[in-house]
Amino acid sequence: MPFIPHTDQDVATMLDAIGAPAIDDLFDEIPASLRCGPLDVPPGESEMEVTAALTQRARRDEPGPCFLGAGAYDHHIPAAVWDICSRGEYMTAYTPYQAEASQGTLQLIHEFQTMMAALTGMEVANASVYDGASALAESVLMAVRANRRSRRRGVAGAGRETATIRVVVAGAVHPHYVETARNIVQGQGIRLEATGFDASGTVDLARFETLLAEPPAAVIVQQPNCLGLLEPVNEVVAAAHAAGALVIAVANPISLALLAPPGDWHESGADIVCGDGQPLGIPLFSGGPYFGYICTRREFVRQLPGRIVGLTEDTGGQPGYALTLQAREQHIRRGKATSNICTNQGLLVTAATVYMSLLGAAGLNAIASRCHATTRKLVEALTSIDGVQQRFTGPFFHECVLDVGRDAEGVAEQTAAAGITGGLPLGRWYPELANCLLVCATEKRSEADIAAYREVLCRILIHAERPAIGSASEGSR
Amino acid sequence: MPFIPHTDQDVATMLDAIGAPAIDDLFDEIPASLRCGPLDVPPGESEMEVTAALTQRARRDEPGPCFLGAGAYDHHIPAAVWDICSRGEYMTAYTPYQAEASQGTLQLIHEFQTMMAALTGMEVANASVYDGASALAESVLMAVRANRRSRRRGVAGAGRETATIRVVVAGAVHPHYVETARNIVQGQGIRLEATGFDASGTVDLARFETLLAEPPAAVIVQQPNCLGLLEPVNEVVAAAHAAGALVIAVANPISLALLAPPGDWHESGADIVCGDGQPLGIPLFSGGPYFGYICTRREFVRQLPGRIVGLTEDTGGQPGYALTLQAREQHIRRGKATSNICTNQGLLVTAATVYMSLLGAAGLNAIASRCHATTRKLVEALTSIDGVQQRFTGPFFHECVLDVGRDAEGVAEQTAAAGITGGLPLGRWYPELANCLLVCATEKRSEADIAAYREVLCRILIHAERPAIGSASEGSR
Amino acid sequence: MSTSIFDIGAPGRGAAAQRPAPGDVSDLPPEALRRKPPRLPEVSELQTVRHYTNLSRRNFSIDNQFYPLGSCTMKYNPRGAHRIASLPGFAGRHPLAELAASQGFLACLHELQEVLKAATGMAAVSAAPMAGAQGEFAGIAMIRAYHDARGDTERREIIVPDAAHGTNPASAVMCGYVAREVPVGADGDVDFEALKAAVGEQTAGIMLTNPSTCGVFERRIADIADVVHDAGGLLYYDGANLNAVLGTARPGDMGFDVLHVNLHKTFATPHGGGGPGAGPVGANERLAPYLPTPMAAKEGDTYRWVEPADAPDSIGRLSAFAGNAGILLRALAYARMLGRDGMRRVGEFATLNANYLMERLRQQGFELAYPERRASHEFVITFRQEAKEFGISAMDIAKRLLDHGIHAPTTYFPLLVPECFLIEPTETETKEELDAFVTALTQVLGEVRTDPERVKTAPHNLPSARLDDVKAARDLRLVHEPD
Amino acid sequence: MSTSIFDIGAPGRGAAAQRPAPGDVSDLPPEALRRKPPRLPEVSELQTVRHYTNLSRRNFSIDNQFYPLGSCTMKYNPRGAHRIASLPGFAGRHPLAELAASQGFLACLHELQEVLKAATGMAAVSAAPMAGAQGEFAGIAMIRAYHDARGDTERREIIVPDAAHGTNPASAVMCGYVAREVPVGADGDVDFEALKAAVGEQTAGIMLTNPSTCGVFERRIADIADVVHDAGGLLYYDGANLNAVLGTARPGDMGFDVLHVNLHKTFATPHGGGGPGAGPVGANERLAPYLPTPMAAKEGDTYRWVEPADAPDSIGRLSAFAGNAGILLRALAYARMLGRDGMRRVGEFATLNANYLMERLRQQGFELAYPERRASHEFVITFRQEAKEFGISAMDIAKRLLDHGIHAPTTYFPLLVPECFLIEPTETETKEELDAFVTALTQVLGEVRTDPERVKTAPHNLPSARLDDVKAARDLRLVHEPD
Ligand SMILES: Cc1ncc(COP(=O)(O)O)c(C=O)c1O
Ligand SMILES: Cc1ncc(COP(=O)(O)O)c(C=O)c1O
Repeated sequence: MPFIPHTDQDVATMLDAIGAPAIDDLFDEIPASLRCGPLDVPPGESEMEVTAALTQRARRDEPGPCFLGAGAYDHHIPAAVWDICSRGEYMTAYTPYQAEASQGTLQLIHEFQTMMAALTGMEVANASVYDGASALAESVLMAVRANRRSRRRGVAGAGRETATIRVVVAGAVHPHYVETARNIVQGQGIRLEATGFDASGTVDLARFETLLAEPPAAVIVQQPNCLGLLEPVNEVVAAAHAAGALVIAVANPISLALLAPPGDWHESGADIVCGDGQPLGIPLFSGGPYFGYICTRREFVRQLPGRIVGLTEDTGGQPGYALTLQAREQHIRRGKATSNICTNQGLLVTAATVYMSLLGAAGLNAIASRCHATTRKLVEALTSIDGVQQRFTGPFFHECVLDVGRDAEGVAEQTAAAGITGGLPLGRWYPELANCLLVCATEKRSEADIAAYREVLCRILIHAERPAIGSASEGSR
Repeated sequence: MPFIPHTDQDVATMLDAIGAPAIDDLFDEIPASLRCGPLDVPPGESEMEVTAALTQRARRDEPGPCFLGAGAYDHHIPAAVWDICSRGEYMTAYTPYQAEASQGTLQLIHEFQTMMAALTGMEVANASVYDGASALAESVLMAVRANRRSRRRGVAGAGRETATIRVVVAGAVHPHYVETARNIVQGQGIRLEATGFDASGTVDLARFETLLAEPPAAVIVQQPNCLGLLEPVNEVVAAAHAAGALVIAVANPISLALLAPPGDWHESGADIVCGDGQPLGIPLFSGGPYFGYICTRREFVRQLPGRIVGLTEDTGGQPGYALTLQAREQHIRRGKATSNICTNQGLLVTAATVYMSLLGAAGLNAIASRCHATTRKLVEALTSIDGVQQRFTGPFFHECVLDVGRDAEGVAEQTAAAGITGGLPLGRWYPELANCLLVCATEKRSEADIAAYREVLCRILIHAERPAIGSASEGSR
Repeated sequence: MSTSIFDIGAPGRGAAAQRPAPGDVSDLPPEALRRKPPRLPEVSELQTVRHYTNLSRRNFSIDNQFYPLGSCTMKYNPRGAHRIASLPGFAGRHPLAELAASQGFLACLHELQEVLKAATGMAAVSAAPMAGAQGEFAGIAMIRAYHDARGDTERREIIVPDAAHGTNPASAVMCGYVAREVPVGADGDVDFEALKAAVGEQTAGIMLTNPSTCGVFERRIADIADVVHDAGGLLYYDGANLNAVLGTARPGDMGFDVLHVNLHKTFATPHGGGGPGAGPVGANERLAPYLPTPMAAKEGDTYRWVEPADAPDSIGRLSAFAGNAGILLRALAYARMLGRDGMRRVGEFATLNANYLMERLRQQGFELAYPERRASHEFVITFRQEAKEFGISAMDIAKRLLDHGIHAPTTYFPLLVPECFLIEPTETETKEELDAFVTALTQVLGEVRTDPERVKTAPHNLPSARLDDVKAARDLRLVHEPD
Repeated sequence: MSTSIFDIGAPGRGAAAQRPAPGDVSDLPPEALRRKPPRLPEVSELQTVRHYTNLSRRNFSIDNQFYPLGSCTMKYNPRGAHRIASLPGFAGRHPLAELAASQGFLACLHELQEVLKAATGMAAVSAAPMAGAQGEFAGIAMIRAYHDARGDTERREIIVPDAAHGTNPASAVMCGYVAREVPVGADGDVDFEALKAAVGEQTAGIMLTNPSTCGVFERRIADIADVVHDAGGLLYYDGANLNAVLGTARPGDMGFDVLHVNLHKTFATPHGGGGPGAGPVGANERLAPYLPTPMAAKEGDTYRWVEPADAPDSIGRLSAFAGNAGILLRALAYARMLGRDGMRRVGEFATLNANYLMERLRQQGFELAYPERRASHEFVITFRQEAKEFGISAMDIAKRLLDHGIHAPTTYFPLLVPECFLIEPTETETKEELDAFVTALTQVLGEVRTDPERVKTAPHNLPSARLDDVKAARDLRLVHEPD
């Protein structure tokens, strides 16, 4: 019996103590008609067998050099990070409700909150929500609550309560984030309206103006945006605040070691900063678990969803940590909670905290600047191929849109066949960019990786006309 | 500065406290002529770079299904084993000299000693020596010391002290073990004399009789022997003890869950049992670190080399563990120690202890019996190929000698090229077995693995005459 | 508290082996750049490792001790499943990788969907939700989509028992519904009459946990299903307690239309000090079209994603990629190790352990909240007597239990039972461990009578004495302040 | 002690997910089979994990605390090196795999040999020995082989300083030599006159540690080399203290003929609670032919093993395969992370830390064994005063230091300094950590004066009070006895 320690003797003694003839009798309150027969699943296998079977599957997906980002980034992860996270004490503990038995996790989260606040230029942070996309959804709900209240206080304008509440998406925000946020907030009558991007790949300012005409509750802007480009965030914040909207910034935390933190944008700064913590020491993991973070100003802390750890004292006057402001949460406030979130992404926060400690500000900055420089080299290398060009010319962080002059889906498939994860075919997001690949190079990509990609791409584009079936050059690889 | 935490400020303060102008001044007692210039090694690299470079090398050696044993066995290792061993508390602790700060390691070793004694049918065990081969060398030295003493006591015969002390190697003992033991003991005037094996692949009993005529200090026998076969250990023990020799058994610990323990051989039992602990949860690791174990009877414990943990009490009368009989060891007895060993293979003992706890007697027995049955299937599958036959017909545990009818070196090379580790070409050990492969199948080998091996071997042997260069069948694989 | 990581650093210190050579950023507009570096720790690699290794030791965890936390299913988390999820092919796979480089992962995802269908009796499963609460959100959103699709747009209420977990009403509200509570009766079952009275044409659906959060099986579940269905409502099954009936009874057979499963409970994926989990949703034929995307589909020998185009009625995506993939892999590995018989035994032995522990405690004089009932995989005891007589709270007793090296059961949940413990031993604990718990709790109870002060001021043997929650909330210190 | 694993089991219990289906063994002769199963633990997977997780917490370790154990170089063990050595291609490679499937590993082994040649100034290196002591054995066996090859067979003695590590004389004796001790002078250097008197035609060689086990650099090493070489003897360098001079001075330049390097010290591979380590040996041109096999050789772009045929004079193999390969990989990874400058800094900062700590302790009134000398990477202090005045031993002070959460320095080594500590902070510790050590030790010293009993009965804050070594040896309880 895998994982069940009972001996026959144990079972007999226990049933005897209960006074039940058999285990089955313990289910006698379940109507017989509701009992099921054997489940339609295969018989159990040993750890060895399962490992062998799933290792074989994992091998099939083992990736070559990865030039794909689009919200998940292939950074180097110091070995210490997961060696520490995998300690049973972190990995197999529950949510730190019993503070005295959870000082490890609690202090770690407090340190995490401090680090995230510092990175984003905000004052407080929560202990995570599910991922970047759900963090945006929660931020929208939070901004709506916060701004409603502000409006009641008469701070932000007319205070007209309409049936639908509007939130404006400024510029190129990750489409999956927008979709997720839309799906999550629509039940509460909140509508997302998007400016789209203009020819520069960043916010269409004209349309933004129009959408601000009737003041929305909040404005969302992503920096760097989902095309890798730098948005005019100072202008966006200025305009949004002028219209009485709160500003929600979506930011890649690694970029914040290099780029101006949202708290410093314009004069007033963003009000809520959210995003995905994956770049901070979390493997690509086929999409998750990652974690969503949300930071904000102190004044909005009671609207912040998710757990928050505070420093307090024990009865002996010694400092110690505890979950705080729990009255915001579902297990206390139930239907009136700031969010329904309960289980969050604690272990990933652990990873990110260890990661940020190891790297420090200087280390993160080195990584961010190296990513930028490596991506520039990648872009140089690839655009030196005939017919490949940069689609937008503005400054980018570590992702760039390349027009490959033909359907990018096919190109991505072919690079994958050659063992290279070559980037995102942007037609999936924006039909008008069907010939474009969004490429990314983190600090992990070597010159050899870039050269290999260039060679593969060269081959693909040159053989474009005659689909490469058993061509001479193939044979010699 | 990798791994060095000093800030410039730290250095200045510290030098100031020392009263030295520069770090270099701290080396002023080293004659200038002995100072060296920069070392001829490349500049440092980041963890990321080193990981990338060495991962590339590791990939080159990544193995397919392994049918090679010959002293190192590819068993399944429960994930829990190394998750626990890798805890800093085990991995980065020193030898448990400070008992009060090392109760974890000490209790673990005590539990290990208990398990090894139980497996071998002995009374005591040490906390490891380097590997199986060095364990044999240490066992020989130990037997010689133990037997000399016995002889002085008149227990075992004439007591004639000759310049060379003889030890007889009975049957097929792993050649690397014999070579290692020979190299280590020869400085002390000990000579190993081998019986060799007869047509059955086991001890040449006639020659054994002859070698016992002048009684040796000890007899070494390996069970199962290095050809996988079962030696007539009862006969060997009876004859050895009759001749006043101590018996050193070399045993694969996994086999001991199935086979009679050396302590039960004949009536008297072996006197010393040693071997390599690698099968107990330790990866192949390219050859090490593994660990050597030595078990013996209580009467010989003072001759046992290596650390030993005893249960004792603390000043409060509470039970606790401590290293004991340290007067045997080099740090106390120096030149008169039982061995020069200091650093041993502690972490591997940790792995083996966790492994044995997880498996228990029933689990180890299941593994041993499964290895046996799988190897039989392998042998059936391969000997169904024309020209492949079993070289020896006696019972085997989980290794078997197959005659492939041609130089086995070439065959092994070709199976390797096909991604299968096909066994040991025995010509390396015994020229007369140049056409033979020593094959092994652990519980990890599936029917699919065996079928794959059979197919590869078929192909190799059928193409034997015309070296397989671009043959038609190759193309279709 | 341990010294903060911020207080052990020094300006300029860092883990140099982790730093790549910086790159040139002179092409970036200066106004886009950060002016002052963020205040992050400045520590060496050894300092980091030592700090977080030592911090970890200030936690209780399953790997360290018995953790009978009701509703949370704190059972053994197999290390083998952790290793499998960490294989380079899974851990290194980009979520948007091409299909050809995703077949291994998709095969796993598809297989897990099939396993969950079998275990729950549902027609289809989407593993997209990232925890139970997101599963609830998805399920209620599906119910809403279903009604909307039929033009049945006036249903405004979701019914939840007053004993329900807080996420239930919170999820309902998040979907735009009003959460309407119905009381649970003295026997632990929902008050059927009250329920009938509450159900009507305004009812979009009901959320039930079964076995319930009172630790008992909802005996009239079939009747409840009829009442709700008859009124045009749908039934949502909160799968947090599936562990109790795994292999014995299936929500699909009980009349539920949609459900979630907390993989981090029933499927043994570790809780990680708060998460991550995964909350796959299953639905019957009626609701299947509304399942969130993406999902895995199989066509012949190849796997593909179910794209929006294939699921026009889907409530859409709930995360940037495809949910907590790594947790799904852990659950699959665990499910495969269990297999058919193993799954049934999970429910059986979880139930055996709970009933044994309940019986032992009853014999020791503890008051059961539902003394006439079988325990499911958990049960409720109440200290209302002790509270009255000695001024001792359930929380005091919980804290004192920590001193015995045992994690406290869930306290004050369900909210309707005063001064309660919800105790869930799980099937992976030994009889000896349960007996030790009885001994410890009995000892604490004795102490309540002989030395209540000692209990009120517990814990005494932990890194911290009792922490002041009120101060924490009043005097908010949410980030580390430099000295 | 914690309850033994043997006392938490139950007959028939086990970790079922770890058991393969048993195989048929009916073909084996019944008399070859075991009749009674061995008494091994019968516990569940969770019990195993919990037991050994909790046991681990009863250890001190570098990852948990400062560990200034002299001669042992307890520095940070990079986790990155551990991960690299565990890569499937290395960890899964069979030691006897075909050459074509071994090129990656052999490239690493060869590279390590080259790094060690450069760092020691030797002509050739074999990484076969599995720890320092086996390196010593190999080196002395090489010296013997060299003399034997020249027909110079009457040299019977190996000289070792009386301060030498115990393995030195033990290794010499194991090779069939007599270990002849020479005294160390009051300044910590070998007594040169005594040495000259001891050297003669009976001298096969000398074993020296430099910097020595007294924590000082042997200043007349060049003279010693001349004396020994002039007498026809050879010099063996015990590399246990190489960390002190890495990148600053090389044994090869000092006149040594053969040496070992403890990779588990200077090259930061973890000690594992006793091991494993690795003790590669290096030799100059004269002794290179005698190096143990196997080694890695490079020919063009491919690597191969150095087989006995290539090394007819080799002292042969010392292990079943090729030594502690995994440790060699860890060392290589570490060496590459350090690189040229990093290696030099290791020696520099190890020396800086030791001298700073020594100076601070001197100022606090501790008695240095060699007050006129620089510390190498370690230094000796003596409590002979305290022993005389208060009847307190160095061991008492060591035990009391444990109560402060600091591992004790090495005690009673070197043997010639009474009541001593050999203190080695290593370069990876911060100034703050050293200062905390000074504070703690000073506090203990104060206590020696004010409350000696408290020190004599230490430790007080650990899982065990002072353990009785005498009882352990008198009343041998070496295996767990069933109750
Ligand atoms: C009964 C019940 N329902 C729902 C949930 C919420 O699940 P999750 O924490 O995975 O979001 C929980 C979790 O504690 C629970 O116990
Ligand atoms: C000075 C000295 N020499 C030799 C050795 C022996 O090395 P090993 O323990 O690796 O066998 C040691 C180890 O402690 C030592 O400190």
